[in-house]
Amino acid sequence: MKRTTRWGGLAVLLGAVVAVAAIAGATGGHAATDAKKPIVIGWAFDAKGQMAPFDDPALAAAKIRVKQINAKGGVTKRKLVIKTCDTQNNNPTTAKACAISLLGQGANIIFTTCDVDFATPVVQAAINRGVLAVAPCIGTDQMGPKRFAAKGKLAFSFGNVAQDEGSAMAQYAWSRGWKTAGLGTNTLLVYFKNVVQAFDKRFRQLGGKIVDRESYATGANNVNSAVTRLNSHKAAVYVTSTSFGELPAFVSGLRSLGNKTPIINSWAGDGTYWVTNNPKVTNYYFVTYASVFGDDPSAPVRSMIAALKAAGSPPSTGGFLGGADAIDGIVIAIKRAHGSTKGSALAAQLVKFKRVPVLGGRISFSAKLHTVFGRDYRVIEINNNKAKLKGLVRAKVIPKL
Amino acid sequence: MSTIASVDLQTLGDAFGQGAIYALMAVGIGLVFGVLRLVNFAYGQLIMAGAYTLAYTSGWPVAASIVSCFAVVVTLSLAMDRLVFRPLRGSSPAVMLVTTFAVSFFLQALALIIDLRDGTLGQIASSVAPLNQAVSVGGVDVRKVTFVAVGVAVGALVALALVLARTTIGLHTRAAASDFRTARLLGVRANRVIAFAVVVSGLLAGAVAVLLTVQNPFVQPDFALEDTIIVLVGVVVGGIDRLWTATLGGFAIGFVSVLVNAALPTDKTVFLPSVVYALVIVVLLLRPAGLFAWGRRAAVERV
Amino acid sequence: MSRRLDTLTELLGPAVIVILVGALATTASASNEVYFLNALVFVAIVVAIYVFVGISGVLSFGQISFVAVGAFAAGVMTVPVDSKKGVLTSVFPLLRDHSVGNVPSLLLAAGLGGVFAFVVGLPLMRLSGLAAGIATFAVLEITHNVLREWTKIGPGATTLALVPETTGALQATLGALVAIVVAFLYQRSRRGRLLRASREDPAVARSVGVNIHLERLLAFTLSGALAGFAGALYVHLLGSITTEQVYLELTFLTLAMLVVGGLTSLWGAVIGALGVSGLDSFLSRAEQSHVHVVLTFTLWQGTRLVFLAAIMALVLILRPSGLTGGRELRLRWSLRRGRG
Amino acid sequence: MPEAAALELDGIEVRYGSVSAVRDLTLSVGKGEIVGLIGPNGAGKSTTLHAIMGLLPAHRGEIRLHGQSLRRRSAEAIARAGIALVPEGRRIFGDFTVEENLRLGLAARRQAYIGDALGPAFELFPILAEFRRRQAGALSGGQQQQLAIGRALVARPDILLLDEPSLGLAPLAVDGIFQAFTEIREVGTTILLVEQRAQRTVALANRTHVLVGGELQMTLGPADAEDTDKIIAAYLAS
Repeated sequence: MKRTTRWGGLAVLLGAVVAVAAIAGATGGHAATDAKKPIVIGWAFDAKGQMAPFDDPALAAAKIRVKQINAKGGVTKRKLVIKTCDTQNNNPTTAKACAISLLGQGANIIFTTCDVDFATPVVQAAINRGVLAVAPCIGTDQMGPKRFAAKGKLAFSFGNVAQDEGSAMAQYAWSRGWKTAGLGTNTLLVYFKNVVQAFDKRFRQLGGKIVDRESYATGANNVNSAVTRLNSHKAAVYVTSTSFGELPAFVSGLRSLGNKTPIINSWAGDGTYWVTNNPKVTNYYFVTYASVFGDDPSAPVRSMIAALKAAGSPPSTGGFLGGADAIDGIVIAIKRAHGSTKGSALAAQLVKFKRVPVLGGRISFSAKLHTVFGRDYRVIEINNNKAKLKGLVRAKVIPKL
Repeated sequence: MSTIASVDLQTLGDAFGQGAIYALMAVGIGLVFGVLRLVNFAYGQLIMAGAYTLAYTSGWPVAASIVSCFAVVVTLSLAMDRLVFRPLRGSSPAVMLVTTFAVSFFLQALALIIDLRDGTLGQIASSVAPLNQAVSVGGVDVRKVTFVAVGVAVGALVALALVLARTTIGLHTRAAASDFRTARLLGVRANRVIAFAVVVSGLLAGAVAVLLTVQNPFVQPDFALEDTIIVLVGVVVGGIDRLWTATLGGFAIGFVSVLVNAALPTDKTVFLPSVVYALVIVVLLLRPAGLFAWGRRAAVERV
Repeated sequence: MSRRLDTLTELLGPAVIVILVGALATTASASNEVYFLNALVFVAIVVAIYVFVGISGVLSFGQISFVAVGAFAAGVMTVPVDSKKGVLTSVFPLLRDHSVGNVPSLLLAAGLGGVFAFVVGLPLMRLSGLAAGIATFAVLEITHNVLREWTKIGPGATTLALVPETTGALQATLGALVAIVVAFLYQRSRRGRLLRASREDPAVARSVGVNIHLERLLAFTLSGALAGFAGALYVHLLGSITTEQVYLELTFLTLAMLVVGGLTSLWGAVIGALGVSGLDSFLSRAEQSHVHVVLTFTLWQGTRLVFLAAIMALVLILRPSGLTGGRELRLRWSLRRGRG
Repeated sequence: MPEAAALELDGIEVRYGSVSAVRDLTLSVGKGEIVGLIGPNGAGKSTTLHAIMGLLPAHRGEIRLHGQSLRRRSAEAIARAGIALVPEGRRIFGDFTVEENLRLGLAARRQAYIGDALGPAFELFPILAEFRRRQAGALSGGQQQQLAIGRALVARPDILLLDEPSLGLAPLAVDGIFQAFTEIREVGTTILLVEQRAQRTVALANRTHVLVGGELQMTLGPADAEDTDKIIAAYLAS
């Protein structure tokens, strides 16, 4: 008995070593050089974790787009292939292993998750090897030189950049005749902060007045305090950029206090999965890529949504469009680079994008901004928990933050 | 001038509401600690399970939804005791604590899988949301939940105090919390006392689930995790050895957090955790046995 | 004779197993190598925690603060200067305009971790029990908050990217070995034995003149230095770091590793770190695709953490003293038990 | 003996790790008897009581209550089977009132009671009735001991185990306690008394066993009470 307990440690250890060793036996592919070989898109994403609601729809849309493009003969006679790897709730070790494994399988372009912090291990694995790294829906200017310096030339996102979004929100507010605004900043994410900062700057440029600036953070348990304080400052519109639990807490918090002032949110506030029945969500606006409520003005977008529904993954926010747009954008870049899939060649083309038409509309990049700007945002209003397209808005100015 | 005054009253209301909810959690944690000497880190996941139950039953009549919330939480609480706490009885405090970490992660990971089935993360529990509406008190809007939270907390604490003081099971529980070995020598049934503590702590978790979803109707796997950590801190700061000091500690940390948050300039609220935890350190250094543990020496060498 | 052999195995056991894992790492494919290196870095972190928590018997939730400080110090100071000017625009000029090499960054991290631990420990080491646990936890919260919000010393809430990925198989193995040797020398030293004695019986230790406060402070500082060093290894493995990666989850996971392995022995720390990392990697791979170990394993997507947590809980329920029983590795067993 | 003894210890051995604290101890306590157990410090007296209560497992041998083995029963089960221990150091709940302490004793009571459940304690120690609302911690040492004995008696146990009840008490209080033992016996309760006051114990008990180094050394009767030499010899026999 004593003997077994004493040797128990060793036995377990041996087991652990065997288990770890077993992992060692994996494959390593070789990069495709033949022009007729398919173009491999390595897609490292979060399939079942926190980011899954963003990553899964983008991948689903990309897959449909790839199928459509391949049906028309592919790109420069080469088919597109998507190889995926699950980063498992964006565990940094797994994410890095995923990226290396996908590159080992000959990936020409690496796609990554929709949050730049979670994406970093994957992005670095790609750009360190001269491979283009693309995110379908990162919304900050961080996916590019701003975060990754010189190597960041190879990093792009097809999400809308927060500055552009905040500016569009300000324009929309001004156009509605809302002259005073109260700001609630969720300090958790750079994206959240930048949207509100951009609104702040652009709104004042247009002649608006900011009556109150409050901040709160996901996880800090202080959204109620921010709501209470905003409520005591009368404004024509309240502005925030948030999702997660703070979104319903913010909106229903204000409404519960009897405050009926319009609230405007960024893409973070897209969807109706979060709406509360009591009090119902009213007079709430947000800007997004596409309306998933059946009334998007673009026919191709509507048919993409139909295709996604048919594929069993109906989108709950407009963010899926980033996945489809990214495929279109990449295809255009490859064509303009005469079939090259080299990171530097593609990046050189992407930074020249000026109102280039993709599935969701026209998009632009610049040498500084590797995240989309200039999109025609869909403004959606939720009233009595029903979402409806209200109009389109495009930012005229991108404020420098 | 009037704005400032009204903000202060509102803030005070928020502070009382937060403090009341944390006091309830503190009792739930303190009660189990009392009889088992186990710091249950997984307490938040009981609340999370209750909140998910409220979310998934939000189509039901409110009463049915709340009853099922309590049923799920109490069942889970008993299951936790049976499957985890009981085999661990007598283990070192560090082992018990770390095992409850594992239980907590297990339940969160499970919730993530269940939640994500519909492609979105988070579920809305809004059956009790009307409680979040405001009533005007002297020109100041105060949320109903503040009164309900304070009312439930005071009611639950008074009821518990009466049970502990007047009933046999209450007497036995107090004896077990003070000296379990002697209590057993006198014939006090350990399993019955522990079951009582576990059930009451589950009921409190159920009540907290209802109150927390009023303020934050969006339920995610990490629901109440942050709150649990803060309450655990508060409980130790107050004095975990006794139920009343633990409860006061829970109340105090909730109350103080809201006030500090309100006192900080907007652009400095991001440093709220630093301020609160610096206070925690100061209090612990000055009164290691607990802020409210008058006349007790710091002889608690348990973990 | 047998005692000398015991001393030898106490060091050689952990060392050999770490070298073994390091050797396996070099034979694995590039993507799997990451998992082995990660396990070795975790050995360094868990051994650092062991040096304080295991030997003193005082629970601390604060050791990851020192890992965080080490990781950010080593990270910020090794990003090339020309990159820093573009990405770390708001940091102090001193930090922005200078960079150091790999080895100096490891030493810097160890030094900073040690100094920080010393400063924090000076008042806090008077506490024990739950009060110590919560006070050290408060240190973790404050460290995280400051690192996250103060953009003059680092990237703040954004990721610190562009850190040279110098933790390969060699550096990871050597790093883990350094932690093990330091921990071994300390626990064999007079001071280490005094502290261990104070864990067994504080009153007796005090009565024979042991200054428990001083001994704990020493262990805390040493542990902080090792943790800072391990943090540097970690940032050089990942090539990037966020404040969230060196916060609550890492704290709970590494403490769980220590307890699962066996809280009170160096062997336990090493086995816990390798065992849990190994299991985690195994489950991770099994979720990605089939894994063959005698049988073929496949896991449903998203269930890795459910299994990992359940297995850890099960181990602790069945073997509360951990996989090693909290004892050092002994190859020759006499009939007398270790404890009287 | 035609009838099974109230309590029998049959060749028990109790160990702490590899050290045995009690070896091959056999003794029996008949119904209504007082049996004493004396011996120097560390002789294994308390250990014996703990083994009877199930706080320590008997490594070998058997402990029987009314002929029924107590093997593998928990302390709480043994308490409810009719054995009450007044532990060393009294172990009263200082924060509780006197009445609450006594009510705790009812936890082990087997049958329903009529009238004042705490009667057995109040009859024996009227002072407890007077102080019933006071904090137990505020009582004097002797009163606390009375409370501890009273608490054990309200369970109406068949057998009362007492672990050094006179320890640390003033002489007058000791007299009171010893007086109480006689009264307890008169109600028919069996007593196993572990004591340091050898002479008084020998005088009181039907039989007194001397335990030295974990082994039964000698058995004395009340007649030996005056024979100081004999008692001293028994103590030194290790």
